[in-house]
Amino acid sequence: MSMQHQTTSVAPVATDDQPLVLSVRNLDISVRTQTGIVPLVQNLSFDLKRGETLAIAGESGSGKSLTSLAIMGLLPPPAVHVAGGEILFGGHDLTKISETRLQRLRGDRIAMIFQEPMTALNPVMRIGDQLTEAIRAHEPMPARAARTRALEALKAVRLTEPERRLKQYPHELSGGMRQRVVIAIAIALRPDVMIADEPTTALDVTVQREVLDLLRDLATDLGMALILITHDMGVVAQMADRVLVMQKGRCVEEAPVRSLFNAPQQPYTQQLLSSVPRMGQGRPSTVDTASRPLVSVRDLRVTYDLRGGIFDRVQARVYAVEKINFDIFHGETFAVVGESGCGKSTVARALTGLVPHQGVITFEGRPVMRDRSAQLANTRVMQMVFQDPMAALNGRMTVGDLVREPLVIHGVGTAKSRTARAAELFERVGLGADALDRYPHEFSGGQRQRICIARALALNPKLIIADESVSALDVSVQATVLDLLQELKAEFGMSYLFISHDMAVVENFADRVAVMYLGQIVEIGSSAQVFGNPQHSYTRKLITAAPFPDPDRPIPPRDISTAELKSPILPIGQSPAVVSYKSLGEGHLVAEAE
Amino acid sequence: DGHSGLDPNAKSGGNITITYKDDVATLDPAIGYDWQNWSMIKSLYDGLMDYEPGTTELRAGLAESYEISDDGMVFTFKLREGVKFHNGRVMTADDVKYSLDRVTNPTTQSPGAGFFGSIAGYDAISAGESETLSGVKVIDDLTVEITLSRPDATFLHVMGLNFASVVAKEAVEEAGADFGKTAMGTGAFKLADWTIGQKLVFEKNADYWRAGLPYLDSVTFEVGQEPIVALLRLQNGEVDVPGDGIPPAKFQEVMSDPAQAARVIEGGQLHTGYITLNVKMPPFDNVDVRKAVNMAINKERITQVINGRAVPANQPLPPSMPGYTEGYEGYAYDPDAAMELLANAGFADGFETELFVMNTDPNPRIAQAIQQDLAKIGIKASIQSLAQASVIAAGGEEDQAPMIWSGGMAWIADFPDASNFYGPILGCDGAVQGGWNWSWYCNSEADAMAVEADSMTDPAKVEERLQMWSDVYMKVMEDAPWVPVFNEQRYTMKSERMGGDDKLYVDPVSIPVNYDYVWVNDVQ
Amino acid sequence: MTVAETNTRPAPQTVWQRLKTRKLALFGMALIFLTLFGAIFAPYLTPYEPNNQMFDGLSLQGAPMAPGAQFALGTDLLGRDLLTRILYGARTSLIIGLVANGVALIIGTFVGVTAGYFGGILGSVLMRFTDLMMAFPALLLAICLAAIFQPSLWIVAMVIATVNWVQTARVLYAETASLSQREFIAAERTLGAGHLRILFRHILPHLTPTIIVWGTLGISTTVLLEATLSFLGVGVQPPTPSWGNIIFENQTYFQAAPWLVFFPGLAIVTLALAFNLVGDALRDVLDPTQRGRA
Amino acid sequence: MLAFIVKRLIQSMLILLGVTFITFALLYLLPADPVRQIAGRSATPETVANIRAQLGLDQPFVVQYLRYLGNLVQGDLGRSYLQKTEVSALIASRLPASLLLMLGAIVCELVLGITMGVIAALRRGTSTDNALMMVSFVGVSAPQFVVGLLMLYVFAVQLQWFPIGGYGTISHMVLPSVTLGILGAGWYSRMMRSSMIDVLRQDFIRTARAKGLGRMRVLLRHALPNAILPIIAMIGIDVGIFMSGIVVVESVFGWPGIGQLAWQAIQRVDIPIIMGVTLVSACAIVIGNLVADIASLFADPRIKVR
Ligand SMILES: Nc1ncnc2c1ncn2[C@@H]1O[C@H](COP(=O)(O)OP(=O)(O)OP(=O)(O)O)[C@@H](O)[C@H]1O
Ligand SMILES: Nc1ncnc2c1ncn2[C@@H]1O[C@H](COP(=O)(O)OP(=O)(O)OP(=O)(O)O)[C@@H](O)[C@H]1O
Ligand SMILES: [Mg+2]
Ligand SMILES: [Mg+2]
Ligand code: NI
Repeated sequence: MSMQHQTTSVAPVATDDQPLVLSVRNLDISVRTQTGIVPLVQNLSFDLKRGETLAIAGESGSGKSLTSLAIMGLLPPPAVHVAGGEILFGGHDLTKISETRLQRLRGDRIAMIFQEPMTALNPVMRIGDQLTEAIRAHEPMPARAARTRALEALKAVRLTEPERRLKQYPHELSGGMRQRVVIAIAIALRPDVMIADEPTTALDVTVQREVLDLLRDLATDLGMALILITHDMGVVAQMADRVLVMQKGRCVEEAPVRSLFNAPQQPYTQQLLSSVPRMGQGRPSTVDTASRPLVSVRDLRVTYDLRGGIFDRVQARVYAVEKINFDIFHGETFAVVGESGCGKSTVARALTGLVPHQGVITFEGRPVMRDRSAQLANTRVMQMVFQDPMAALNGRMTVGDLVREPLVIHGVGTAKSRTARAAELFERVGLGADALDRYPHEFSGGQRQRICIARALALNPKLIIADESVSALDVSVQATVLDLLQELKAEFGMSYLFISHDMAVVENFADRVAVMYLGQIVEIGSSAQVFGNPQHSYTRKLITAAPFPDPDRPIPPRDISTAELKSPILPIGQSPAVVSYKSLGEGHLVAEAE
Repeated sequence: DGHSGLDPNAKSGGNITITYKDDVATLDPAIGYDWQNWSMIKSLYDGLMDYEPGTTELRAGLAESYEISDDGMVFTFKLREGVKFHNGRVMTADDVKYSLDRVTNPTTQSPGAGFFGSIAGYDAISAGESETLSGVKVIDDLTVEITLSRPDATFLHVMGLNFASVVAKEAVEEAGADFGKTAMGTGAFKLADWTIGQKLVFEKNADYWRAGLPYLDSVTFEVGQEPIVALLRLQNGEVDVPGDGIPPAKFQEVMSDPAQAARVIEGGQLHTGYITLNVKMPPFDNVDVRKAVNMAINKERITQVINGRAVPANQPLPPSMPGYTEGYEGYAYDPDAAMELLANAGFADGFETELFVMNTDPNPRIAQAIQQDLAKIGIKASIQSLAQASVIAAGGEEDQAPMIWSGGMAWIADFPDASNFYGPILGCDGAVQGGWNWSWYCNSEADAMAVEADSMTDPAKVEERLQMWSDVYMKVMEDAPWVPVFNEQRYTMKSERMGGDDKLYVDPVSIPVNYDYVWVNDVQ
Repeated sequence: MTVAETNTRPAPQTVWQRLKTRKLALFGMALIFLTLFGAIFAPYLTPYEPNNQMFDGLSLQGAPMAPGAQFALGTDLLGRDLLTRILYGARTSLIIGLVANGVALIIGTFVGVTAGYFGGILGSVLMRFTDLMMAFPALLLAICLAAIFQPSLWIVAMVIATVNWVQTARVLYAETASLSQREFIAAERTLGAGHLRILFRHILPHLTPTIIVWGTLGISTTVLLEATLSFLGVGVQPPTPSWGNIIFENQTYFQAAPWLVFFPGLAIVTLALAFNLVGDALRDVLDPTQRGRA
Repeated sequence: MLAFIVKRLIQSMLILLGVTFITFALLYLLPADPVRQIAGRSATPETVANIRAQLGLDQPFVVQYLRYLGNLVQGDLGRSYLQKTEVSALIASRLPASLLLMLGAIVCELVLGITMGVIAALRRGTSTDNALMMVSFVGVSAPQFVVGLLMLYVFAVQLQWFPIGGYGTISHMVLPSVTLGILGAGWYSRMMRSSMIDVLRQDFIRTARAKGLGRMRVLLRHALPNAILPIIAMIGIDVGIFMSGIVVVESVFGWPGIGQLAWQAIQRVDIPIIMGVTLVSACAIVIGNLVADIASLFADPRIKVR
């Protein structure tokens, strides 16, 4: 079989005349809990035709993953089970047939790609083995032949140096590469149905773009039916033939992609579509850049030493942030965008004193120090909201304690006043005061992020650093959190340092934007300047790669130069060249091409 | 020689297996001084003197005959002709002298050097001033003359000790410091193989000078075996004699099974278990206190605790030792009288003290029995159960150990003579720092009597000498520095195939078995 | 703006209230209380003295008495009542199992957490020292220490503590090192929390499951180590009973007088098991994410 | 890799140096005098002094220690006080047996521990699980002497499946290995259980199942190699625990290893042997840890050599 021929992106074709491959009828999924049987998915039905791409969209926890797991027969036993309905595939009801027969179908006829590429692969097994194993499980063949097939599959997913990859372990590959490997495993046996559960959520925009292109190509080439699960309406718009929107375990609406986007019938669908941030020409900045900046960063440089050898000497250095300059003004939202690893978080860590830095950071004119008393002072005026609210909250404390924590640390108020303050903050971020003595895991992701925000607000800081604070949330929740941040800003006049890789969000939220690449700022300016008139090639690449939530908008031609992000790691003695800037006026600076 | 000692029923050939818990430390006759290697060395080496098998009767060994000068100061030994070392070389008088020089030379670090203190020139060699004993002279190849510096009635016994064994000089020199892991003597067996930590194999010396001996072709010693496991193996027919005896935990089981009990052999041994009372540490400096303690100990109960494998003792010497005072009652068990004595001594309310004991079973158990007896008369003794080395160290200090239970380190006679229970453990010589007289008892009168008794070398005066020793020990008992508790009996077991007189299995000198004389009945 | 979520969550419960609902934990606690009760009220529970070597406690041949009407669990080799000795022995064994083990746990936690949290030179020095202690044969160390300081119950407990902290330190070191990299610790820093607060309020609570596991498993280890020390003559000195030394004194009699080994052995296993049951339950109860699960 | 090993070896050397120092100091402080035992009961004080001087025990502590180290670097462990034999020879003749026993014990605890742990994890919450964990508990809490004797009695004396003690063939090895390994097996089964439960929850297990692999293959090829990682790291620690255990196990089974040598030496304060055995056991522990680290390195490609 040849999977070598490449097509440029082809808009999906509706395939009415194709035969049905999979049919889900009145599916019910329940979980057995101490309090009885709780339904998780109810009365779900849909059909899938050959070559068709069905997108399942909906908020987090609406039952998307469970549905796909049910099709695979992989619902986590024994608590979660199919309570009713049928899943028809190749004339059989998958909910009835035996585990051994299911095993034969899995991977061979129905394949699945899971959400998290970082953990979907066995960390202690070579890529090659993980691939050939899947092949040989269904088609007994000599190892050599399986290897050839594996290699073909890796080539099909356009992984560089496929031969070498076979011998590597998952941790040696980047997230995008791992996701390709997962896809390669899934397509190796040319399944009839492929289920992709949020295949790109964890990836950078540019990588996401490539993976989506790949999936589409494969679907067309192999005639696979694809179930694409996502909460990203941009992805839905560009990939799907038909869309099924789920909420709370039920199907809310099912429609061909164009009609859904153009004329959503149900209120939930309408809300979902309206909360999707859209990219346009940026927002003009209203910030007075002539005033004294709140924060001023000059020649900030952060390096991490990589040690090794017998005597644990420094052998190389990560130039995570290299001589960057920027100011944040009162009442401003300053955004930093860029791909994973470009140093965004490091900037935040340097500001909050979590890593030692070179260069000067001043806060209202006073330099920021790292000693204990300076730390206490800094943390009163500067707070941070982390990307993953679950990871940032100590799971063994009640959220009330967590929100009171900064007050206790800084000795503000009495026990009673602190509780009152916490309740007030909770009310402010839209949580009931009765939530105070629950634990973080008892909240949804959006709620947890509000808790983090409430905690950050506790000390009335002047600057809130939000490091990818909304990236992990689904669109509707993301929208509410962003709204909340806007409201708070209006209310308390605070400034934000907003770190994100999502161009659409940044465009809609930020006053000024800095684009980072390899530890340096390559373009900086107001949102209108950067998005309306992107000058640096990297900025443009980021903007075009972002999926656009409109099925009618043509998919941009694929950028063939899929150059990997260069490494910020240099051996001792070398240091990266510092870029110089060209001014386009009104504070719009662009790095000059080397 | 008068006794052939040969057993008319004996069959020649076969191999027996003996087990031991501890590894064999050394086979060097100058060094070996524990009851495990003692008998092994006995069958590998010979000395000028020897014992009748199974008895404490002296007989000539490598010496065909000996003469004692009238003053008892010069011993002239005539050696047997044609006795060969295991390497085939003929043993001569030079070897005898070399061996005695070697054992007394301090660089050999022999624990038995002190036994030869009566030989002229001992002091010089021990001080490192001389390399040879001036008192030992080679007259010709077959004659050795040993001159003493003082009369010593036990001298012939000393010459029967392992320490006096004749070793081949060339073998010692060749092996150097590792001589203890080899063997080169004239004994009935030669060392064929030694796998450290596992086993030793002794092979019959075909050229042995006692014709017809040994009966066995070989003896295998398996070491590192827990006694209780050894007995299981014996019951399984894999072992012939458990070297460590019948473990207490198995004793009852064995005795209650007639088939097994029939193969149990009981014998006395020259052993006394005692408690030392440190006469330099109050309140044991008071003789009444010591007597009270003597009366407080319920010896019957203690023997019961060790399953009756001992007989209560009332004096230092064991009953089978010549010089034992027949009819002496000792201090009878009488707690009331003991309390009275204590009260008279000013300890009506008793006192607190410590009892040191070696930490291997059954000693801590015996100590607890003693502790309970003492408690009955108001003495609160706390037990210090320590490693052997620590107990010995404490005993060697004047003010460390008020009471020591001697078990595990107790006196088993080196040779069957009454004097052997006195010198280092009751005499003034031993009551020094680092010495073995743990009661620190020093009675110059008794010491003088002891010296006098040991000077009575005239064979005609044997009875008189023994009486004198009896008096010495009675004097000791009057001062009560010890509580003699019991004389342990030996209980051992043999497999069905083992033949030979029972007394060979409880040989007082060659413990546990006199390998030279036993035989097996399953050879053709 | 979403409205505050209405929820029908039961009122917060105390640890005890939650522990109470677990049958196994209650069973474990009952066993522990039984042991404590036995240890404290030993004199009232038995007509015998622990050290009284009774005349009728031995047969004429000196054999111990089997369990029966007079001596419920039989007698030992000196004719002492075994039940009485086990009851009194509980005192020693509880002290060893709780105090020695507890001190070991504290040292181990201190060393492991300090090294793991602060890292750097202090961390390496502490961990190299731990390696050193690990390479040192524990038994020899215990023997030497116990021989140098005249053995007594408390010395023995301290000796056991000095050799038993090592593994805990190692395990906690690794865990603390990885915990310190977690984001919530960084978040805590950005709130201005000092080291002590982070250590006590945030790191330690996350280590409790591990500490509980090692603590409960350590109970039988320490009780047995005391027994080994007694056997080598450097443990609790006779005639003070401890469960361990009862076993060791009598172990060769496992065939002739099995009760002498079986009952104290049972006591050790039961106590360790009881603590383990409670520990397991406590671990779950203290972990808020386990709420409401079986 | 090589650099890593070299670095670890240098560290190990320092650890061993520390061990010799502590041991030497402890033995120096020990209230027992080996010379008295050497010289015997009938020795005069002069003889005692003479022997003390010959052994250099009259020197100050530092001199004694430095002399010991000097000899040590030349590979000389000294001579036993009481046996007069070279300590290195004594140890060399016994070490193989001990190492063999430890190897057997490691195999046995891994086999027992892993199987029990895996079964318990798969049957989580059932009575099988509870029973297995109970057994593992008894394994952790049972005194080895009693376990050993019991096994000997049941399997060797009564059933005659194995020889009653001794050394030589594989069948000799079974009972002592099991006895020594039972404690570790108890630990491992508990660790394995929780580690397995953890791993079975991971995403890649789901991936493996989605490939259509059979249960057994998922278990053996995917779950096990991951679940076993924390245990590999533990094996190093085990060697230390064995060192205490072999004293008992070797004596029960008549196994000619260094445990018995050590025990006798401690009883008699034969300092050169104690030093030698301590050093050897410290080496074994250090090497065990090193091997465990290297094994983890191979078992887990993610670990970066530092
Ligand atoms: N093993 C389980 N036991 C109990 N409830 C479960 C289990 N797995 C999932 N659920 C619940 O089922 C619901 C649907 O979960 P599912 O994973 O299908 O959501 P999803 O739509 O895929 O969400 P996301 O976008 O976050 O992946 C959620 O409310 C979740 O809490
Ligand atoms: N502790 C560290 N030691 C060594 N290198 C580090 C460390 N932390 C970060 N780095 C490296 O520094 C560079 C910048 O990291 P940083 O976390 O700032 O990136 P980022 O832009 O926030 O990426 P992401 O979007 O993935 O969060 C990356 O190459 C990263 O691998
Ligand atoms: Mg999902
Ligand atoms: Mg980041
Ligand atoms: Ni390498």
